[in-house]
Amino acid sequence: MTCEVVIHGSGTGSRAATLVVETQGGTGILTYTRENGESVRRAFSMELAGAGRFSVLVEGRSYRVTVADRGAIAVNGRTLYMEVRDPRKLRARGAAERNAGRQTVAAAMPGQVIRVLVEVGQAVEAGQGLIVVEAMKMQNEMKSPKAGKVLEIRTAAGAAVAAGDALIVIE
Amino acid sequence: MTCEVVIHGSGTGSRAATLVVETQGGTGILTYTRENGESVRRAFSMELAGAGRFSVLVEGRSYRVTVADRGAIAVNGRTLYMEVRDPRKLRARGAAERNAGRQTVAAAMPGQVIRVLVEVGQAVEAGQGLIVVEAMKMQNEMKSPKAGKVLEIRTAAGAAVAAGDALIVIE
Amino acid sequence: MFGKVLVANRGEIAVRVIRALREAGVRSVAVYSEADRASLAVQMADEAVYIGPASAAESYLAIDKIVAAARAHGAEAIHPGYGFLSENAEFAEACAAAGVTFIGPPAAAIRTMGSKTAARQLAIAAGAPVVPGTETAVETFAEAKRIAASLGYPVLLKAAAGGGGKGMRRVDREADLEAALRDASSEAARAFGSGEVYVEKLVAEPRHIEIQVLGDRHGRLIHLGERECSIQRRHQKVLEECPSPLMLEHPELRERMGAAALKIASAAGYCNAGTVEFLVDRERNFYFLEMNTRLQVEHPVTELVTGLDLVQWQLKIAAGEPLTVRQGDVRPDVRPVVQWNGAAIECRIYAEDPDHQFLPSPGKITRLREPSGPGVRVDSGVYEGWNVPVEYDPLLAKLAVWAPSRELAIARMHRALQEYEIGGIRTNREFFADILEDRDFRSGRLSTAFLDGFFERRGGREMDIEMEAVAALVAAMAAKDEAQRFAPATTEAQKSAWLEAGRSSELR
Amino acid sequence: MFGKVLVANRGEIAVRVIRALREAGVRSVAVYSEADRASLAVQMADEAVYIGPASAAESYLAIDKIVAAARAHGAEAIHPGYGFLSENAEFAEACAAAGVTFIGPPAAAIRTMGSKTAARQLAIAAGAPVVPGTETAVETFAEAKRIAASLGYPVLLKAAAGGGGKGMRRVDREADLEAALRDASSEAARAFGSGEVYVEKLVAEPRHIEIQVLGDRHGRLIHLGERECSIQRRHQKVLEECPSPLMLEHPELRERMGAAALKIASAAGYCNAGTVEFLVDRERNFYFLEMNTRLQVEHPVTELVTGLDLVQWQLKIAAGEPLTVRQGDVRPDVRPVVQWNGAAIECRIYAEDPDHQFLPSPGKITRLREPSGPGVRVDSGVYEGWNVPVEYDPLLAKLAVWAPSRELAIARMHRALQEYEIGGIRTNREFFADILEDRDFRSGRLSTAFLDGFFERRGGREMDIEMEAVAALVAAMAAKDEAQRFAPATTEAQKSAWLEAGRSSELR
Repeated sequence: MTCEVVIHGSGTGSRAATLVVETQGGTGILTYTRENGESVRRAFSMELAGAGRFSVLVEGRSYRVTVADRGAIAVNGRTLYMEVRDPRKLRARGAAERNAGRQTVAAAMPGQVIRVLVEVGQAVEAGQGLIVVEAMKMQNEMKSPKAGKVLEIRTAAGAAVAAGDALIVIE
Repeated sequence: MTCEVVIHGSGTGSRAATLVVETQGGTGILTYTRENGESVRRAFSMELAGAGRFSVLVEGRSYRVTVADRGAIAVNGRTLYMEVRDPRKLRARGAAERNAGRQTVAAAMPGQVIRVLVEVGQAVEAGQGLIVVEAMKMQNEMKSPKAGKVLEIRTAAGAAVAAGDALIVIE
Repeated sequence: MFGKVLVANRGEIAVRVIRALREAGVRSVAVYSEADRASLAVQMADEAVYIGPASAAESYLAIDKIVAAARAHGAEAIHPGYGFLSENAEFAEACAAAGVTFIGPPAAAIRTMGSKTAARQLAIAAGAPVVPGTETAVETFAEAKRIAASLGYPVLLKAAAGGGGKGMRRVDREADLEAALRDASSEAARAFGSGEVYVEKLVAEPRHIEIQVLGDRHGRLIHLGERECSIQRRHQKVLEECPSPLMLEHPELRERMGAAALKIASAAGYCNAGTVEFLVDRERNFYFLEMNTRLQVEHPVTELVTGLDLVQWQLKIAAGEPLTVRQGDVRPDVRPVVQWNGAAIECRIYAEDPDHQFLPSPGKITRLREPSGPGVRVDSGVYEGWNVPVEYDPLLAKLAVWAPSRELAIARMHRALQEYEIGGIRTNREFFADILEDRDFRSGRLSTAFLDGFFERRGGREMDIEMEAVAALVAAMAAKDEAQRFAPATTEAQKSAWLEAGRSSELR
Repeated sequence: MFGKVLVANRGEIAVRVIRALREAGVRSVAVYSEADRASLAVQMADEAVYIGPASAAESYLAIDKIVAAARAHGAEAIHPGYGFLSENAEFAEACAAAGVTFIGPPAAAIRTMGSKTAARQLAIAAGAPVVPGTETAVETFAEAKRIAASLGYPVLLKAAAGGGGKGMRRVDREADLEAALRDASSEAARAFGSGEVYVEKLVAEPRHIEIQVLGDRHGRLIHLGERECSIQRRHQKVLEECPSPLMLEHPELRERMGAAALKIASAAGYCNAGTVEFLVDRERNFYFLEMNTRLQVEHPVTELVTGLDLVQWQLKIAAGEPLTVRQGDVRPDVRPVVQWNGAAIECRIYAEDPDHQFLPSPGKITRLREPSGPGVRVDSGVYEGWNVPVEYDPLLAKLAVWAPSRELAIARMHRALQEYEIGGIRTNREFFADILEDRDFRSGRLSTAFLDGFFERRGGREMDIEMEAVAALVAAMAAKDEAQRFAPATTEAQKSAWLEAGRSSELR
């Protein structure tokens, strides 16, 4: 089994790696290679330990691994956000993203839209405030990712939004 | 909805009750009648509160109810073992049990058979030891439920048994 | 003692109070909004009353509904928790009018302390040090300019009716004063209904240290020592401890600040549990900041080091019982006396993302395993399967530890954070693990500006490649549901392989 | 301190020791049998080694495999936990021979205390009271008859090499002596490989009270007070507490028994943690029973009242560090001194069915929610989804509480037991709730015969009909998966209905 892994860092952007898993004489062997060429090859055993939890032993070292939704994998209490992708799909998607001239501003958290600060057709600066969302007594102002024009506003003041909902499209 | 409930007591045998659940104007109403005629009729609301847990409010009183397997229902931390049955099946089963002339001795706990104390064809007294099962460093001697003859031995020393497994049949 | 008490709150503090009531043999009544029907508090209470829609204004802040619920259920007293109506003098009065005991201080004390300027005046009159500044709200720009000049810049503008950082502005030079005054006043007017603003000297990089006080209705008043609460984000505490590392070096400071807190509480005619907050500057001068006239979120650290149960004492005091614990430095001869043993730390586990400006992260908790074992206490308001509502504060649970020393408490907290498993939403759990590893934190160099420097010191973390590989393995296997294939057939042969592997790894 | 320690045990005690190692900054190595590959201990340890099939003889009792694992993983020391190899002098010697520190007392002390007759002789020589009886095993029936007659019936026959009730017989009259002697001897031979039996006077309805001792390698030895362990089923403790209710009434007894325990431990050249067990009769005479040369299952109650971490002290002592805590009554001037604060209770949560002669109930834990909050500590070795193996002891977890007084500790334990949710297997959780409600337990009238009277006093329980109706409702709904249908539409109209219902229920 071979797969491409994308690790989403905190603020540092994403990076890719390749994982190969084989079986040799009943023992699992993994080979993990980062995009910078760093690589490890290890024998392992893996056991389900309750719903969403695995015990992984790697040459005598023990890892407690939990899986929550949205690709959050915690190893000994440290969380990594990762996606496992088919290598071909990854390339296609990257291309699509580069081709897009427009950008969508999505809700960073679920909540309620308090104010929309722009109008359709309005010119905006990069970093200009577009919309204010409130959740748990905290207000979050979403800013424009680039200079351009407001193409579409997909929500309105008072509306409830989920994290990731597209709110405004800038071109 | 109407159903027959059988509550398995600890040592005191089982007793039956009837539960009727209706809806009146969006509110649930339950009527619960014990076999001795005691009865309550109450408005309730019920909400799922995590897997296997319900919050039930009965006229302002709060009950935290958890459901584990094998019909174990815990209300505010007190467990009742109960079965919900279709009334007709219940009657049929009762009759079948009365008709049976033979009785099966089943394992009271999972474990390993240490010794079989009788042989097929042997006459036994009520209360005579038949078989010894060990689990968790404790030995349990299964006794004959009645005077009779050993009809069948379905296990052997050294065998692993699960709770409820039929071990010996007495006629 | 009361026979039945209503808990006018939600979340972990409602659970905390319900537990105390159960232990005291008192029936508990929970109130709940539409968002909280299946909350842990409702499940744990003996009784529960619906009080309105999710919006706090229509439920947890609705005085009439809560008082009506208490009367309908025959509750003799109401515990307000913290937040919501806990520091609302009108609520305390409404309780009294309805013949229900308010578990807290007299309404007059709440009212005095609710006004920052009134509280300052009271503290000054009581002889407690306050941050140099005006005693009342400033009336004109000219007055503000004159005062700021005499105090010396930087100064701080603060809302008289305020709290939580709203209506607050730091002003570094006279040129900025007029605009800041306008902004602060309009923000204060929006937030608190009063645009009154006063001027204080800015204390640079202060510690936030507070003193817990406890008084009965018969005039006995003691303090239970300090809590260091310097680690804050957006003017909200996230980690608290007792003793303060400062007190460990300067034990006399506890007595001095304790005495000042008692003067203030006494002048306010205070009873029940309350907290006097101070700023402490680099020269260990301390200044009265405000008094919180309620149970504090971080009360567990005081409970862990003193062995006193603050909620049980709140109940007893409200029921008219006398305080039987004495101040050891005043009456060392009369037992029991307040004693401080070991060290306690609390981390507030919030549904928020510390990697993205602490943005809230409400939603469904899909996985939850709480830590336990020696010296660990979890005060939680949530469970696996619970949907954390968007309408309220993001506090999920408080993880507190006790150990014989601060160093051991840090190690224990680190261990407990590692055991904690929360899935489905983002939390600040790992952020705390990083704080505990921080050099300045470990050496006790704390101030309210701690987090600014912390993020710089921490930088980006490099993940061990083997750990990352294991994460990728599980992600890939979980995705393909192939985990079973690699379950071990632990045979003697494999055992030898492990020993071999272990041996060879030792040789490397 | 060591850099890496191997934990030669399983279940909750392996987890307890691994937690202590993590807090001490020491790497931990777990060992596991085939049944324990996915155990909590393996998951929590830094490293893990397979040591054999599920059968304890081939895994947790296999000295060679465990010592080899320690060497292969570079562990400098081994913590044996309790049970298994913890009181095996040969194991301690094998560790020493392999250059690995055994975390426990010297092998010689283990060996002396492993023989009941040798231990008795040592106690007598040290001037500690023992139950009247023979100093050595009886050789002939004639000798036994003469001794029993001089002691007076009833007497107790006990295996010299034994423990746990095996090879033990109560004899009420001379006519029964010969048969009992034969039975006890053959049972002892089967269980311990030695048929040696000795005779003691039977102490009627004794309390079982033990003293915790702690000694370093430099000759310092202190006691940490008592644990009352009278509540037993099949000669195994199920609930323990500190202080003993007897000591609450007679505080001088702690000092007297503590002094006796120190005499015995000192005579044995003891160091590290150990426990001296006594029987106490109705006149408060106490008699040395045996010494357990290891950490005790019930050590948490001592930790909770003294604030000392026994496992951390075991590690430090084994690493050669000096004991810095003093006995307060001997050196009250030198801090820190042993102090006892408040009260602690522990309940051993077993996979067993108290309603059916405590039959074991191994199997899969389908549901698990552990209690927490103020004063609650859970030392657990299991998790939701774990399959409790049939091969080992049924102990799942230890629930311990601390509170300022015994009465409050009982209330807190009751609260915690109610919060505890364990599904899929039967446990003794509710049995403890019943004990806590028992009149004799609450008033502290305890003896090892407690449970006999308890079951009679308790009788059958009558279930409240409304609770039973609610259980039936959930059983029926869960069966039909109709729960959603009755989820509340919490409208204002319904709220009024609730208030109405609440009001009318008040009027009844």
